[in-house]
Parts: sequence; structure tokens; C-alpha cells
Amino acid sequence: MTLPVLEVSGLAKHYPVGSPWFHRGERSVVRAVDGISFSIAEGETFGLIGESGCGKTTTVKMLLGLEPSTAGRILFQGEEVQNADAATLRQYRAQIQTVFQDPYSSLSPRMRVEEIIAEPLITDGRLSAADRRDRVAELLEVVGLPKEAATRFPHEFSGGQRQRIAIARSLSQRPRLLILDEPVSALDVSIRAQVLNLLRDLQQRLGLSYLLISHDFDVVAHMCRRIAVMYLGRIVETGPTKIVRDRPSHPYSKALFSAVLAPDPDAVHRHIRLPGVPPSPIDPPSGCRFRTRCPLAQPLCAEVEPQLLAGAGGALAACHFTERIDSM
Amino acid sequence: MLSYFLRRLGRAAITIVAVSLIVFVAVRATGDPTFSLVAEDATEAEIAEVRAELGLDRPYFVQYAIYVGDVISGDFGTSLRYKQPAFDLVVQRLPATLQLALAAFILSTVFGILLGILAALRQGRWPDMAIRAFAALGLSAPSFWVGILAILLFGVMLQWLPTSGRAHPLSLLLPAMTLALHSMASIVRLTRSAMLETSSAEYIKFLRSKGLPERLIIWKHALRNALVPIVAILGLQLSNLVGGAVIIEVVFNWPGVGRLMIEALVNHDFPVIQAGVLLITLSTVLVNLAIDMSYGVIDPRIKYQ
Amino acid sequence: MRPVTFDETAVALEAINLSVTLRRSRDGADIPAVNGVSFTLYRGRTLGIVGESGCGKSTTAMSLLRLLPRTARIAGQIRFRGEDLLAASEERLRAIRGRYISMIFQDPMVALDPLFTIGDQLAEPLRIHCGLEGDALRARQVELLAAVGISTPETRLTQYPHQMSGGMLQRIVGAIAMSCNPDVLIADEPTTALDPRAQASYLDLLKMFGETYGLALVMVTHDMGVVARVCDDVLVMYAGQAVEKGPVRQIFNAPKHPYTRALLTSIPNGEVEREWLPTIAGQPPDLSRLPPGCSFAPRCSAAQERCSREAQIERVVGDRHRARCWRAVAP
Amino acid sequence: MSSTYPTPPSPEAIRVSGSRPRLPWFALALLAPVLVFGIFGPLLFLHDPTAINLMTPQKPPVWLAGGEWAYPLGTDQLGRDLLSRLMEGARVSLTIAAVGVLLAAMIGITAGMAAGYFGGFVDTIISQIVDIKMSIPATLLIILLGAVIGGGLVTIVVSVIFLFWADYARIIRAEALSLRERGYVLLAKVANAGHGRILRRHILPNLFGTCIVLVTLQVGRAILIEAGISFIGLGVQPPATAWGMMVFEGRSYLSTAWWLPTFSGLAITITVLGTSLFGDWLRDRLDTRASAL
Repeated sequence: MTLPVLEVSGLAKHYPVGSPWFHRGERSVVRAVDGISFSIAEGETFGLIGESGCGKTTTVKMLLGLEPSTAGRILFQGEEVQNADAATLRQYRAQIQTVFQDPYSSLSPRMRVEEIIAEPLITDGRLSAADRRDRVAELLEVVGLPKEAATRFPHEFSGGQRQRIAIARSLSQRPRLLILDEPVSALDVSIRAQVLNLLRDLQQRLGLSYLLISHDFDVVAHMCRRIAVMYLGRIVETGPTKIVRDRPSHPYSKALFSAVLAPDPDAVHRHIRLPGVPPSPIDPPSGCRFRTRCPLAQPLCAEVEPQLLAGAGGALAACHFTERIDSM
Repeated sequence: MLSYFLRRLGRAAITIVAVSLIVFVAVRATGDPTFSLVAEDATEAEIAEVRAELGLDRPYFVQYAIYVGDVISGDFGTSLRYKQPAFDLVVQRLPATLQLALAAFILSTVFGILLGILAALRQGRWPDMAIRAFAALGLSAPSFWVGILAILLFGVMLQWLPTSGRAHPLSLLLPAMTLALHSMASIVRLTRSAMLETSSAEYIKFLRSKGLPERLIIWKHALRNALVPIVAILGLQLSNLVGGAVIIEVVFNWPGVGRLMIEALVNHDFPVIQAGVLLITLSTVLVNLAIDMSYGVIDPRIKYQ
Repeated sequence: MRPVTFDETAVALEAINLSVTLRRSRDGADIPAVNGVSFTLYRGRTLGIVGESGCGKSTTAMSLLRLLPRTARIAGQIRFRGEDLLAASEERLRAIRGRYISMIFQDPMVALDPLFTIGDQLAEPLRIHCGLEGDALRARQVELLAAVGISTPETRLTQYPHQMSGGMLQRIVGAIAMSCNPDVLIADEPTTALDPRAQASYLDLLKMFGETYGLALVMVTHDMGVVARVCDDVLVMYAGQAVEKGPVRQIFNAPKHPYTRALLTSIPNGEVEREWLPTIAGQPPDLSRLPPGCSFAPRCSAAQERCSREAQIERVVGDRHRARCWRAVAP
Repeated sequence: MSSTYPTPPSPEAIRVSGSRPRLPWFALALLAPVLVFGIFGPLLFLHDPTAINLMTPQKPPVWLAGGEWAYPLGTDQLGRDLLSRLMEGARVSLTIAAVGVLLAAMIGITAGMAAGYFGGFVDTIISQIVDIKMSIPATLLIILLGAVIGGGLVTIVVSVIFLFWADYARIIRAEALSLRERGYVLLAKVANAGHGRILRRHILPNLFGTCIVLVTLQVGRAILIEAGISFIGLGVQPPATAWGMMVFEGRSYLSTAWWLPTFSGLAITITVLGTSLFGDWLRDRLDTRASAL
């Protein structure tokens, strides 16, 4: 078995909240991400799905080294990158790149496309200016933009073209893994397909691994063989996309996928509505975090926190009563 | 709300402490006061004795503590010119300055907001053009010069209004209007742009789609929202007005702290200057605090911060 | 709120040959944002207006109540209860807005005035259009909030918008729009800013309104999933024109315009790991420099020589189904 | 928020706004004579601005009885030519304003950028100082300063710096704070760019427009400050001259020689109006958020 490209175990991020002056004793803590584990294999696309506030963005920031984690490990090709020395960290960051959602704010407005794409190479400093120019031309071609784009400014491009520029930049240092944070949700439908095809094409040509983060299940299902569902800072279910979608083992996944709007007027909908409001990540519920909104909740759920175990459907689910899932 | 209040209170306190520090440093920087107190042929020992008496031989923070103690008990020293306690001199003149500044504050706020609304409602048409031209001029003309022209016009040529002193009830009119001009012009501009900005807000569109009468949309929703940024700068305007009053008092011979301080400046009467700076800042900071508190009344979001 | 009985063939509103010209602030150029669009709304039915950004779908929706910038010019007719809204006085329109035709906007976080309570903003249309006051007003407010699925309505009435989540605010906006039992409800991308689950339940809520109260619903959206979920009829817009319109099943099962067809096939449809998505080449055109002939011709894989010369008028391709394409034929 | 759907600017988002003129002709017309006199003044003087001529005191402007072409705008109580003195005043006022504003800008922009970009402790300290500065009446600080270091050029320049740096700091801080959260800054961090590169290539270029607008608008206000300081006698000292001082001196002759304070005040007004109109135009053109002034 080959080593996974990325292996994350027990990753957590807690933020203290409130002013240190007005609170005595223990300060409250936001558990934005609270112990998540997953791994991504060579050439694989792994999907992370969840609603806003579930901790997706914080996870991305930790993986990119923009936020220190509170606990857990991040292994990149088997090597620990948390608390690594500066050189290892630099090397890690060269191999793990990202594409953000908003193509309007992810490109510096007063920089030419050339410099935007080459910025990682400039800070790296190993290539000469001429080599960098060649590399930019090559990258533009890879993402399907004309060479002339190099000397222009971002505002001269449409949303889809900007996202292509962002992708070209992320590829400049020949990374192993791309983190795609809602890469198409700001794009129009016809452009969306172009970008998704490009991403898939690049994966095949360059052997990239992707971590795709989205709240759009159709996009995730289209791109990923395996997914994980997040709720309030934890992974509640993970497994092959097909299984998680068709036979979810966790009541939250089931509710989430029941809300997917299929572009088919004859589709049968049975939208499972959850009672109550999402609890705050400050002081999450005891035991299972989902129990306050779960139709299957029992007294046990408040006492014992469920672990990820093989569920009724075949995927790993963190639920004590996964065998009752069909009663939902 | 309470934490907002406490934060504002803390800020006001820090401001006052900072000003007292600035004045304290300024006092030291103007020279050793010992030499103005001892005879010119005083011996070293005599000088040292006076210094010890004044506490000048102790560490700076002790000196500052003594200074603060003095200030709190109202002891700013004695005016070199009037041979009276500086504190008394300033306190006598303070009401006149505050009267002038507050009159100008009310004038500029009321008329500034009204004209700003009018300009926004008539955007692009002649009332807007006229009001904007007036505001641009008001921001460009130095207030002391406007004051001089006003004296020339209303006092010397037309002889309608008193132009000097504080004796006549109408005396306040010209100086207050002159002082108000600059700050009114900036309130006009802010109100106009805030009104225009809120008018294009999404919730105004939604209100229109509800079929609300235009006057309700403007006077209830757009205006109240536009007031939020305006109230936020009123405190700043007040401190500008108090500062501006110093100059206007000179132009109109208004017997306030400003004129007292300019005279003191000419006479190198330092105790009076430091008393003036501290007391005026103190009153400005307090009025400012009151304005800040009223902010929560307009914007409910403040209460929950 | 009591269910009403209504006739499904009753026309609620009719837009005839609607055209809107906007002035672009960047260069002052005149933009033909909407170009000769016609459609009919029926009671109890939902019309979806779909298209990509800049196709004129929102402008079409806003022009129904004449809520466009002052520089906009509208032509055509909007027939509602026997009068032409484009010819009506501003005062007459105010009596119609919020009473007979109301709207829901995209972003609930900015749709409500942040400085007034929910109760206050909900009371406005009830006072003005229905003349409710005092206890009757209050009872109606509570009833409306309960109808949109808000628990503890009494407390919510005294709260401010910033104290609520986006999903809840959009429900409140829905309650305000429904407050006077309107005939027509125009929803402009009402769920785009919401999470998937909030999105689904909000759509169900709107659908329920339409069916229970005989509301003619206009759903402006870019999402084919939304159309499939709630709409009975669809109007597909491209570059300011209605390229295809008809009943939702006909359009989804047998699209006649190549643009509609491309839109439907280019979305990931939930099939796991489909290899490649069919795409539409190129970019939507700049509205100030539209190509001659059919606007879609430059991107159309089936375009013929004729397409770049003259555009097809709406061609009948089925029962109530129309398409603007030379190659579209009836089944 | 990762779940919102940001709509790119589309024709549907068009807002009402008037068309902007290509060039601010009116503002340039107001500023042209000031700039010409300010720069070429000494070449254009009809008389030495400091030359006292007791034979020609308080001559009225040329269009009034007793006026003559040799003194187009009349003379002052000491017989000095008013027009030449205004030109000389332009030089002094413009120089002081430009130097003061530029120095204030350097300090303020640095402080604002540091506060906005680094945040945390740096931000707390700088913001607190700005807050304090804002709530102390400006004139009082000037008087205090004048009392300590006396009048003169230095007082004016120091006062301008003292009064203005906080404006820059406040506005630039707000802008840097929002720039810091942009996607491209995060991406630059991912690309291992250091603070230096991010500030130089990502933050500063995007602040440029705001800085230019601020500097332009502040020049006008600096001239007003200079005038005010000269008026209370803390400015340049005779025989040097400045506009504010001329208003102050002319004030005593209000009833006999109204033109003295009138024309010098007019010169100030025109200059300030010109710069602020020009700044407004720039602000609209560059579409910055420096509207807080």
C-alpha cells in the first residue's frame, strides 16, 4: 500500500472567546474544529461537505498553515508538518496549494497576471526571471488561456477566466495536493462545467490529489469517490460517496442529502426537516453534538460521544443508533 | 450596553490622563520654574532649597503624581499676569466658551442635517447644486476671515448686529454662526452622502416593494440609518468647535477661555495655558461621552456588542 | 391564514413584449437588458425565470413592479387586473406593491432595516394596505410568523434583524411579502444565500404558499435544481431574451433550444463520478455589443449560417411550449 | 462565509450615478493662478513684497477712486503692494502645506498600515493614540506647542503633522484591515511571501488611490491650519509673510482698507476650494473609500 498524500488525525482548533478582562477564571472556547481525521490517497479527490459554520474553512486554514492547530497531526507524504522547521514548512507549502471560492478577491487587482501566477516562484527564488516567464506561459497554456494574458490585469477577465488564472498559480510549483475551497460556487452554470472539466483533466495529466470542500453535493458527488460529512467541527460520517449518499448511516447525513435539489422535476422529494436551531460551537452539546436536533436521539446520546464505526449503510458513522436510520 | 459604556468611560479616562501627561511634559519643557521664583543672585543652596520645596528634585513619576494631585485640587499655579489662581481665571471664562461652542454645535447639527437631507432629496437639481456649493465654500473659507467679513457687513456697513463682546443678548448670533459654518458644511456633506447611500440600500428597495409611501421610506428608514454615521462624528465636530472657538473669540472679542489663552500666549503666562488646555479638554471629553452614549439609542446593534 | 379556492386557469398577470434599457454607470452606454420578453402567470402556478448572471432575469422581475433605477426605460405592457402597470401612476403602483404583488430578495441579511424591530417592519404593510391596528394587527403578525414556521413569534416581534440567522430572516421576509395575501409573489434568487437544508425547506414553504393561497409565484434563479423542485413553467433567458419557455416537464425532458439543452446537461446531476461534463464554449456576450442574428449563435454547436444573420421569433414547439431557434421543431 | 454566492458586477447591478467629467476644469482654473504665483512668484513681482513705501499707504484697488495700475489690488498700511505680498504668501503657504502634509502622510500611512495589517497589540496601541488625538481640540494642542517652542515655520509644520497623521492612520488602518482579509493576501501567505512582500506588493498598491486622495484633500486643510496659526500669531514672523498673517494684520484696518483682509482671505478660500474640488474629483475617479473626510 502506498503512503497517502495527506493524513490528518485528531486535528482540532479551539479559539478562546470574550475579553480577557471581563471574564474571571475559565474563558469560553469556540470548538471550531474538534478532532477530525481523514486521509487522501495519491491521485484521489476527497470531498468534505457540510453547512456553513461546520468548520470547513478553519480546516482549510490549518492545512495551509495559516492557522496553528490546537491539537492533532498533519502528515504530508508521511512527514509531520506541524511544528516542523522552516525549511520543511516551506517545502510543504510548495506542494500543497489552494484555489479559493471567489475569483474576484483571490487575484491582486493591481498585479499583472504574470506576477500573480509566478508569485510562489518569486518567493521561492530558485528560478531565474526568464525561467519564470517560460513557466507562466506553460501554465497559461495548461489552463487554456492565451499567452497574451500574462501582461494583463485581473479586471480584464471574466469570473471563469479568473478562476483559471487562480488554478494556474496554484500549479506553479508542481504541487502534489490542491485544496479546492468551493472552486466553482461563484461561477455561472455554463462556466462551472468548463472549470470542473479542467480540474479533472489536470488531475489525470499531472497526477494531482484534490481535497474538495463544498456545500454543493452535486459538485462533490461529481468529483469525489470518497467524502466526509462535517457537523459542528466533527466528521459525522465518511466513506465512498455512493454509499454515503444512497444509504447514509448518520441521521445528519440523511437529512443533509434529503435537501439536495435534483435537477429533475420528476424526482421524489422527502425533505427531512430537523427541529431546532444549530447549537453554538461555544459549549457544544454533551455526548453526540447532533443529539439536540436528531430525530433518533436517546438518553445515551447525551452521555457518550459516539465514535466513527461501521454504520448500517456500510460507511463509517458516528452514531449510537445507526441501525435505526431507516425509521427517519 | 454596560460593557460599551464601560469601554467608552475607559477611553475618556485614558484621554484625560494622556492630556495631563502632555501638559506635564510641556510644563517641564518650558523651562525650570525655579528660576522665575528665586532672586537673580540666588546661591546654589537657595536654588536647591526652592527646588526641593517644589519637589523638582524627586523622580519624574513622583513629580507627576504631585502634579496630578495639584490639578485635582484645582491648583494650576498662579497667573503670572493677573496674580490670581489660574484655575479661577479659566473657570470664570469657561461658561462663555461652552455657550459659544454649544450654540454653534446646535446650529451646525440642525441646519447641517436639514440641508443635507434637502440636497439628497433633490439630487442633481438646483437646490442640491446650491447646497453643495455652499458646503464647499464653507469648508474652504477660514472661519476667522468669514468672521471679519461678517463684522464688516453686519456691523460696520449695515449695523444690524453687535459684533463685539457678550453684553447684548444678540451678541451670540454672529460668532456662533461663523463658528458653526465649517462644521455645518461637513455635516451637510456627510448627511447628503449617507442619505444617498442608504437610499440605494437593499432594505430600501424591499420597503418600496412593500408599497410604503415615499415619505415614510425617507423620513423613517433612510433618515434614521443615515443618522448612524452622522452621530458617530458629532463628538469629533464638538471638539473641532471648541478648538475653533478659541480663534472666533479673538475675532469677536468674546470673553471666553480662548481669548484668555491667546493673551496668555502673548504674555508667556504658562499656568493659565495649562489650566485652559486641561479644563477645556475635560469638558469636551465629558460632552463627547454623553454623545457617544446617545448612540445606542439610535443603533440597536450597539447594545449587543 | 386560510386556504383559498381558486381556478388554475385564471391569469394573474401578463407581461407582453417587455423591454428594459439600462444605463451602464461605467461608460454611460445603453444596455438592452431585457428584450421583448412575454409571459403569463397563472394563479397557483409557479413560473421559473432561469439564466446565468447578466441575462436579464432579475431586471425582468424588478420591472414587474417598476422597481428599476430611475435611468431605466421600460417598454411593453404588464397587464394586471385589467390595467397596464407600465402606464399606471406611481401612486396607483404603491397601492399594488406589497398588497397584490410583492417581492422577496436575494440576501435576507440586508433586506430588513437593521434599526427597526421585526414587528415594526411586519406591521408597515398591514397598517398601510389592510388598515389593521392594535390587537388585530398584533394577532395577524403572530399568525404570519407562525405561518412561515417561526417558533415563539411573540418574542421574535420585539427583536432586531441582527439577532437572527439568515434562514430565519428570509422566512420573515416571506411573512412580510405574504402579509396582505397578494396575488403575485416575485422571488428573486430567494435561496441563493441560504444553506442547502434551509434552501430546501424555504422552497417547500414558497411552494406551499402558492398551492394553498392561489398565489402566482415567479421564481428567479440560476439553479436548475430549484426550477425542478418548485416550478410548473419555465422561462429560459439568454442575453436579455426568452430563448425558450413552456411547462417544466416538457423543457426538462425535451428541451428545444440548444442553450437550454446545454444548461441542463452541463450541471453535475448527482451522478457519482461522471467523467466529463458537456460544456458551452466561450462567454456570454456583452449586452452593449450583441452579435447580429441569434445572440447564442457564436456559442452554439448546432449553429447554421442563417443563425448569425437573422434571429428566429418564438416558434411554437408544443402545447404552450415556445423556443427561439430555427432548428426547434414540434415533437 | 463560504456558502454565499457572490454575484459578479452585472448590468443588473447598475446604480444611478452622474457621468464624471474627464477633467475637473473648475478646480484647475481655481488652482492655476495659485500654482503659477507659488512657483514663479519672484519672477512676476511688480514690487518687492517687503518694500515699505510710506508714500503710498492704504491705496485702494485699481477700480476704485484713488487706485492706480502700479498697485492692482492696492497697498497695505505700510504701502506694500498687496498683489506681490499675496504671491509671496502663496509660496509660503503652499510650501508649508505640502511639506507638512507629506510628512504627516508618511507617519500616518506607516502607522495605519501597521495597525491594520498586523492587528493585535500594535493595533490597540495605535488606535488608542488616534482616539486620544481625535478627542482633544486641535487648537489647544497648537497653543500648547506654540507656548513651548514659540512661533515660526517649525511650529506650523509640526502642528500640521501633529494634527493630520491621525486622519491618515485611521483611514488607512480601516482599509488595510479589509485588504488583509482578501483572498489574495491569504494566497500570498500560502505562497510563503513574507510580510515585506505582502505589504509592498499587495497592500500598498491597493492603498495608493486612497493615499493620493487624502494628500490632495489635506493640502487644502493644511492651508487653513497655517492661516489659523498665523492668525493667532504663532506662524511665520514678520517681515516674512503668509496669508493668515495678512488677514490678521488687515483686520485692524477693516473700516478704512477693507481690501486688505478681504483679498488675502479670498486667496485662502480659492486655494482650499480648488484643492478640495480636485480631491473630490480624484476620489470619484479612483473610487476609493476616503469619503470619511
